[in-house]
Amino acid sequence: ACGDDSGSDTGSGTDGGGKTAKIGVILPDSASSDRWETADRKYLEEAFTAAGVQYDIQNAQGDKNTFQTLADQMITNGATVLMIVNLDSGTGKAVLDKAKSQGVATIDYDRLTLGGSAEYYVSFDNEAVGKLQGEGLVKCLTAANAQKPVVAELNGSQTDNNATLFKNGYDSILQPKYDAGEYVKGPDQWVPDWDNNQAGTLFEQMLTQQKGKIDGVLAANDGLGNAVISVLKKNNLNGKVPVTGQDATVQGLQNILAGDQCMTVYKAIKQEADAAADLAIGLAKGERKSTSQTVKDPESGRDVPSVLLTPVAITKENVKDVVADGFVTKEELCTGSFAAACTQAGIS
Amino acid sequence: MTITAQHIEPAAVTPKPTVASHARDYVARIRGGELGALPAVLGLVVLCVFFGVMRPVFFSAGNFANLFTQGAAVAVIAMGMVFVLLLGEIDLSAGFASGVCAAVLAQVVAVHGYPWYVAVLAALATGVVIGLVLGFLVAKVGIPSFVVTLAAFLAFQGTVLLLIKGGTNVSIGDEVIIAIENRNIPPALGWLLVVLIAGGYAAIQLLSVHRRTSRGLVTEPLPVVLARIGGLVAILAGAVYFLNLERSINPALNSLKGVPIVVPIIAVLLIVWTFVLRRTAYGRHIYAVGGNREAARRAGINVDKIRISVFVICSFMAAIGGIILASKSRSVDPNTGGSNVLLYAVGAAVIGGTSLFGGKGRVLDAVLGGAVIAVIDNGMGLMNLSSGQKFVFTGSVLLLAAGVDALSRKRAAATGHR
Amino acid sequence: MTITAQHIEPAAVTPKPTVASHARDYVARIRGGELGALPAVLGLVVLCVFFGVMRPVFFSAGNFANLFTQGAAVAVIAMGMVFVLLLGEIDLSAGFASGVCAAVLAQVVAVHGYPWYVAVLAALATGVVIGLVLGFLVAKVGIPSFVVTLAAFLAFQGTVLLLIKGGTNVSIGDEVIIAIENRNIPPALGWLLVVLIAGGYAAIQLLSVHRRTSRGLVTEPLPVVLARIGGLVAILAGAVYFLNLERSINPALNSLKGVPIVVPIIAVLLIVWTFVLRRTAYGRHIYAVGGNREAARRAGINVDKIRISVFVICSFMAAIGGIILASKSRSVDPNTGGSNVLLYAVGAAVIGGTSLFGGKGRVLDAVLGGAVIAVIDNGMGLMNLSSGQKFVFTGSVLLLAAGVDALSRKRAAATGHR
Amino acid sequence: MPVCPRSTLRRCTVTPLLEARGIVKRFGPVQVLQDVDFSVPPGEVTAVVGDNGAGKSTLVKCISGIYTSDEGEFLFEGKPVTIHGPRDAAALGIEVVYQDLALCDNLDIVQNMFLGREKRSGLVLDEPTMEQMAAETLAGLSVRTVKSLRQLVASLSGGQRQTVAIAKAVLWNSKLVILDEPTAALGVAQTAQVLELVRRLADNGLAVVLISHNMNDVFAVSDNIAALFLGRMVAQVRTTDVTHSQVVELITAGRSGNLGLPPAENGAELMDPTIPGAQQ
Amino acid sequence: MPVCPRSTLRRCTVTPLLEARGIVKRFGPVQVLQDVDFSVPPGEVTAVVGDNGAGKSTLVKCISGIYTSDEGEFLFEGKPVTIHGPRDAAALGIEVVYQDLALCDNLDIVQNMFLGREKRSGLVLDEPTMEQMAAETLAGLSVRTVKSLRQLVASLSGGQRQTVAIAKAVLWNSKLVILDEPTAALGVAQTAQVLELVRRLADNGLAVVLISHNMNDVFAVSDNIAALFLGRMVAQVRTTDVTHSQVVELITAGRSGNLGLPPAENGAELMDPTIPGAQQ
Ligand SMILES: Nc1ncnc2c1ncn2[C@@H]1O[C@H](COP(=O)(O)OP(=O)(O)OP(=O)(O)O)[C@@H](O)[C@H]1O
Ligand SMILES: Nc1ncnc2c1ncn2[C@@H]1O[C@H](COP(=O)(O)OP(=O)(O)OP(=O)(O)O)[C@@H](O)[C@H]1O
Ligand SMILES: [Mg+2]
Ligand SMILES: [Mg+2]
Repeated sequence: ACGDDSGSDTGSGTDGGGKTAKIGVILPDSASSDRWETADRKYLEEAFTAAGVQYDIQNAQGDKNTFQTLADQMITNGATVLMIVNLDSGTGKAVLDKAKSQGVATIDYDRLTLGGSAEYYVSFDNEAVGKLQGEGLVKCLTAANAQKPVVAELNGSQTDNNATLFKNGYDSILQPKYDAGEYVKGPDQWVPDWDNNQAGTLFEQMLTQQKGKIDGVLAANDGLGNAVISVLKKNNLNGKVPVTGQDATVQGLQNILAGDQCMTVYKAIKQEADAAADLAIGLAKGERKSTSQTVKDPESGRDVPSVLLTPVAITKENVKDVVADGFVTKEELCTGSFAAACTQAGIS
Repeated sequence: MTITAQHIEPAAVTPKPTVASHARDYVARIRGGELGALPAVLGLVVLCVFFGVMRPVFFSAGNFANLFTQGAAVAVIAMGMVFVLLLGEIDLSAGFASGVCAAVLAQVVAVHGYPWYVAVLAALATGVVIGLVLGFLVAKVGIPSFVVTLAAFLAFQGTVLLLIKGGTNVSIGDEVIIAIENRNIPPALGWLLVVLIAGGYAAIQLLSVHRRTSRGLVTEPLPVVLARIGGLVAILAGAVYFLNLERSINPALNSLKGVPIVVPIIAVLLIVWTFVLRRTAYGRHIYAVGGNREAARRAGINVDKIRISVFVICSFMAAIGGIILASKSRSVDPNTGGSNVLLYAVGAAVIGGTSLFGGKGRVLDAVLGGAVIAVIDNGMGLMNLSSGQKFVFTGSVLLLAAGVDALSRKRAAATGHR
Repeated sequence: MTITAQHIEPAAVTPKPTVASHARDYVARIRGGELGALPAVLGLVVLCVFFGVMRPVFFSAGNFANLFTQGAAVAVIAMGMVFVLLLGEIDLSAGFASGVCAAVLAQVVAVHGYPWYVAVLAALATGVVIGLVLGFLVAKVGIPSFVVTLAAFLAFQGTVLLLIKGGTNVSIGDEVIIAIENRNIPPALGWLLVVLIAGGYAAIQLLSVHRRTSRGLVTEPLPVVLARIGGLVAILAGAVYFLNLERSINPALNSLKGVPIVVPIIAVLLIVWTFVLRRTAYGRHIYAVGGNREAARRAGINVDKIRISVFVICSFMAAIGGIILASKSRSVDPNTGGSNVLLYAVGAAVIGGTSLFGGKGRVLDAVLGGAVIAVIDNGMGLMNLSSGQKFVFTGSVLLLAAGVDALSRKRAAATGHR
Repeated sequence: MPVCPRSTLRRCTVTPLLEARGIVKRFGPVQVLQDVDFSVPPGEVTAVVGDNGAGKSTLVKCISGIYTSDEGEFLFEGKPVTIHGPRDAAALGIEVVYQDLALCDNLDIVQNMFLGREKRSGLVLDEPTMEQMAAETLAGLSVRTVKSLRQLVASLSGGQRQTVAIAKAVLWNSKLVILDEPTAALGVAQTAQVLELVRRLADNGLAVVLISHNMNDVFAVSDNIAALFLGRMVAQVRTTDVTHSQVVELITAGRSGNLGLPPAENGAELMDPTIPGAQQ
Repeated sequence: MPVCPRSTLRRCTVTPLLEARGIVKRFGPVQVLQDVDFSVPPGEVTAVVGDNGAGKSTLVKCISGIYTSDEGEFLFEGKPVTIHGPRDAAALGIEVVYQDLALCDNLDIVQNMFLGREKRSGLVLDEPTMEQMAAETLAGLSVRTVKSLRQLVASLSGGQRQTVAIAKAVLWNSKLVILDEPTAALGVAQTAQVLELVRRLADNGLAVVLISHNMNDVFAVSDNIAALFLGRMVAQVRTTDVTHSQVVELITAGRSGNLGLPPAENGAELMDPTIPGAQQ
């Protein structure tokens, strides 16, 4: 009655203590990145539906309290498997422990809960993502033949641990260059809440402060990248200053096609979602599948059975791969003025 | 010397009311629009029925217990907020103040490894200091509370970030602190509490009736008082009975029953603050300053002191809220006390019937309003909705609950009451 | 028939004031605490000097232009907020209302590909409808505005998510919409605007003096009026001169000069709304309802209509703010209008001197307060601080700016003024 | 033709401008007006007297639509009317000076005086005209200590506020002017001016209702007197037919038997001297 | 021994309880009190009279510390005092009934009457005692229409509010009671009671300051009369030494030469009949 879009709502009649398999998924937010709502939800739903299990996917909207409430409610609702993308390790651990004590199996999706007790961990390597961004920026700066380029960094939300991991990744590439004097370290700021509007203001002030002397921007995701590009466009610098991104959003890919953005990182979310869904469905049916990899939890020292996927750097040359992967459709991407660029990039 | 002692006439008393006249008056008052807590309770019942019908699991013992632990922090912060709102002020920083206090707690207990009571004391002290500073800026420097607390809202956000270095999060391992939101009191103790609270209430009520009657003052008829006591006993006993049911999904694995520890904490806070507001001169002065600051000043009340004190109370309660938040998520991070905590806390107080313009409100309002919000949040979590739908739906339900209240109070305005 | 027409005595006029008496009165008023916009302006100057000293680039032409484009959206939303605050109400949903309107704009122009004017109209119409609904719920149903707009705050957040399917970013390619925040008007046109505005102002002022003198009413001495006109001309001319300087980083590549298009938009809104508030019966009624709702009702003012209308104005301005936000970031995402936008907008109005209790405030307050916030944000962006430090610093600076105001107004209270 | 509510009214054959019949007003369990009949003839000053808390102001507020009465009806110029709010009252030509004044403290004198009926030229407020008219009206009410017409009413003295409220009510073309204790805060000269104004309004054919506790004023200007006692209208008589002490008796005891007035309808009960104490 | 401000005061040798010397009060550019001397002897009723806006209420507020005077000094029992707020005034034993009443509308009658001086037993408010005391005091003031002492003052009639304010002020042990137009809204019986109370307070040795526009009341209860005119104290005389018409002249013109009073210090200027108009 309430506009259920999951079509899997038969669980309400059979909530007798987890006899029916039911999988609960908690996504973190929809502000930091498009992916959770546009990609993860879609792929997980597809996988679950195909397997014929019941599921319930919810989004905590960045709120820890909501996150825990959702977990409570899913367990109450009879979920037997809980898959979470934690907002932070503390809440994550609280949720995992509580679930475990009730006999509910758990999976860490995308983010590892330090000191947690999840059965599996499925993710991309976030530091690797950062590394790809750093390498991408270096490549673009080299291509632009920049001498002693000033690099500005626009990090994600300081309250988001992943943003720190990304930063670790790209700083591991850039810092040696700064130290070697090849690059000049420019302003380096965090964007509260990953807020694109604030990112715009922040970058405008960076540009003002540097009197326009910024030659490359390491933006932590496509949204921030687009905010940077907006400011660059205003100063007619777009395309001349390479900007990075992440998530391979339609907007980011369009900016790449237009030549305003140098690269983005494509995380084949479908693979990640499928891998996680596969494990979850297994758990729901009472099978414990084995994985090839493990990740060592730095806090507890436990070896967590893991599936780790590799991110891909996307530039103008391989935008078509993303489309081919079905991550974005041609219709979404090649609207209006981008049609020509699409053809040029070999997207058909 | 009371000047007028000379011409004592028989005290101006109304004829002794009977149960019948009392009931008649009550109905007339209701029809005249003096509804008290009725609409909030009504809204609560409607919401529960709605969610219960949509999702029968809503009425399970487990979910009932969840309701308390989920709503505790907001209700506690809202209780403190009532004091600030009673003066017609606002504290936008209460959310992040709870974050700061939680961060202090985490620093002391997790990073520096002091025992839990030191950490709790430190957190509470931080709350008091915050309140003193805010109150001073509002009352003595004269900056509007909205601006002071907006500035504090920003500053505290930063303080948490600085305290919890660089935005990681600090796990809290201390079992005592974790217990607040995650453990229950033994069922027997729950029953003992019922007896204590109900007994205390009955004693106070009956004593007051006795004292008034012996002075020849108007009192409520005894049956009415007894009925009220009976009602309280029924509610308390019902709740404790329900919470004492086994609610583990897998009882063999882990038995889960009893009143969550946070419930008696809230009950004590509710009783203490209600007592302060209704039975002490200080509480009376808060209402006076909120109703007419100039009149209060002319009556010799130290208005500045009252204004500072409510900010202290609010921040102190925020500190308790912060401890509860930390206990609930077993960790503290830069977002603790952020996002919706503040708006929900103010909303809880206002939905319960506290006025934003001062002079009107009760601590119970905060708890009732907090319950409304907790039920909405809880029920919504049981529905399979997308985030967008959920936001829209939460908003609509909130509006509906407030609408019940507003429409029933509208009669009041029509008949000349406030 | 005016009953009292019979006993006309010479109109009760004060002796014609001279420049000297005027200056004397002005000083007495200032010392008595009637400060008007002085403290806000003072605070602004202090902030500018501070940032200018810390980061000399703060005073560059480019940064000056940035100030306008960065602060535009908040200032516009704050202007609308002033109307709601004037009635003692609040609109917590204004931020996300601007997000909803921006999302509608994006849907119409980017997804469905209609021309820009259709999209802008759709966004504005959305704003009006939102305002009507909010106003209806507040005025007719009688739910406190805090609760209504808190519910709307949640609902709109969800609406944006639903409109912008699942939280993508929608890029806006339309050049006209982008121009608002990203293009400038030709320098010559800038000067023309100065002439028009200053000329209009002078004409109105002198005409008013003339009309009053011809009726034998007290007027300000002509030199004072002329000085005021001169002051305005100086400010306008200075600003336009500065904005007409070349501010491109690489002038050869790309010339960047002229007044940003958003500036005349703000100017027009400021003039129109100031006119409405100060020179029309409607504006007078807003102040009356805010000052004493019952008195306004007894004077035959349709209070409900006024209450609804201010919400319409507020949401309409939020829609404009949303369009500006969309233009600034050339895209709309689920966070548009979120995070600090609302608190900054209310803060701007309050810092400028608008009372949260109604009856006191001007549209200019919103712009001045918006300027204070924009300067803080802008200056802070020039400093290399960590997020935590920045939050703390922003809060402290905000407090300092408000403190200047409060302390200078404190004299007012001491001398019996409000 | 309306029924004549009190047989002692001389001019009963003239249609009263306003007539109230059987008005009842309750606030929750408290009944403040009980079956009140009241008629206001045009061209006369009708004084309403009564003890503190008798219900005078409540009656006024029922007439002007601030409160809606629970029972009873109003006739205006002989026709039944329903008054849902002050705007309806104003449309009928009823102007009221309320006891609690109801001025907007954040507006100045001129703005308050023209509130709700601002003079305009086109869209724009016509400030000079309003200021001039306000000055003239106030001058006619002996206000000489107001420093400026642009002073906020918040800074006015008690008497000055009252004068502004009175001036506001008499600025307009109305048929019925109701003044609830208009001279309570006024000085000697101002009181005289207001009483003179009241008389002049009536002589100009308007109906005037004057509520006052001052018997001298009542007898000086009124043509007939209506007395309320504990929410009941106990008598409405010609001023010339009664003496000071009779009116005072009506106010304090609810009847004045020696005048030959019939006891009020519920007089037997009302006269019981123990009732007032018991009802406290 | 204090200087005798007006040579005509008979009891000048008695130390006044309160003496004001050269009080000046400005509101921004407006000077409301100019060099006011004023003395209040104990055991007497001192009436303060003056036109609307003369500055009576402002003087009272300066005495009670609501406003701080810009110049001048106060002596209490012969010793200089500085009164920074109502709490200081209360500590000295000064109780005031303000013209604008200043009650908390959200509190009930008992709560208002004991505001700031609640009776307690231990920490807890002693409601029964307060309710009983309030009932007794109100009964002594002829209030018989109040339905319940637990009624919010917001729902009281004008006169009832005023009675509550008066009752509040006389509940306490004080040395000086100041009443600013206490009977303005009161009925006949209530006014008589209040005047009687005022007289009784003075007879009990308290100093009472009574502000009133009603000359009958002033002459009925006062021992001496102080007249304010446009912010200046033009005379303070024994009541028995003046007639009604002389006082009215003092109020409206600032002097009454035929009485033989010396013109006020600044009399020459004040008497200029064109000044009031020009100062408007
Ligand atoms: N809103 C209300 N709720 C309850 N009782 C009320 C309300 N308004 C008035 N009353 C009561 O109604 C009675 C009549 O009040 P009203 O103001 O009409 O008296 P009044 O005759 O004007 O008296 P006064 O001469 O003092 O002005 C009073 O006893 C008062 O307490
Ligand atoms: N805050 C203020 N700002 C400016 N002027 C004020 C202020 N308060 C009072 N006044 C002016 O001071 C003068 C004296 O006021 P005050 O209230 O003392 O008069 P009053 O003698 O009590 O008159 P009334 O008999 O009408 O009560 C008045 O003209 C009034 O307008
Ligand atoms: Mg009255
Ligand atoms: Mg006065």
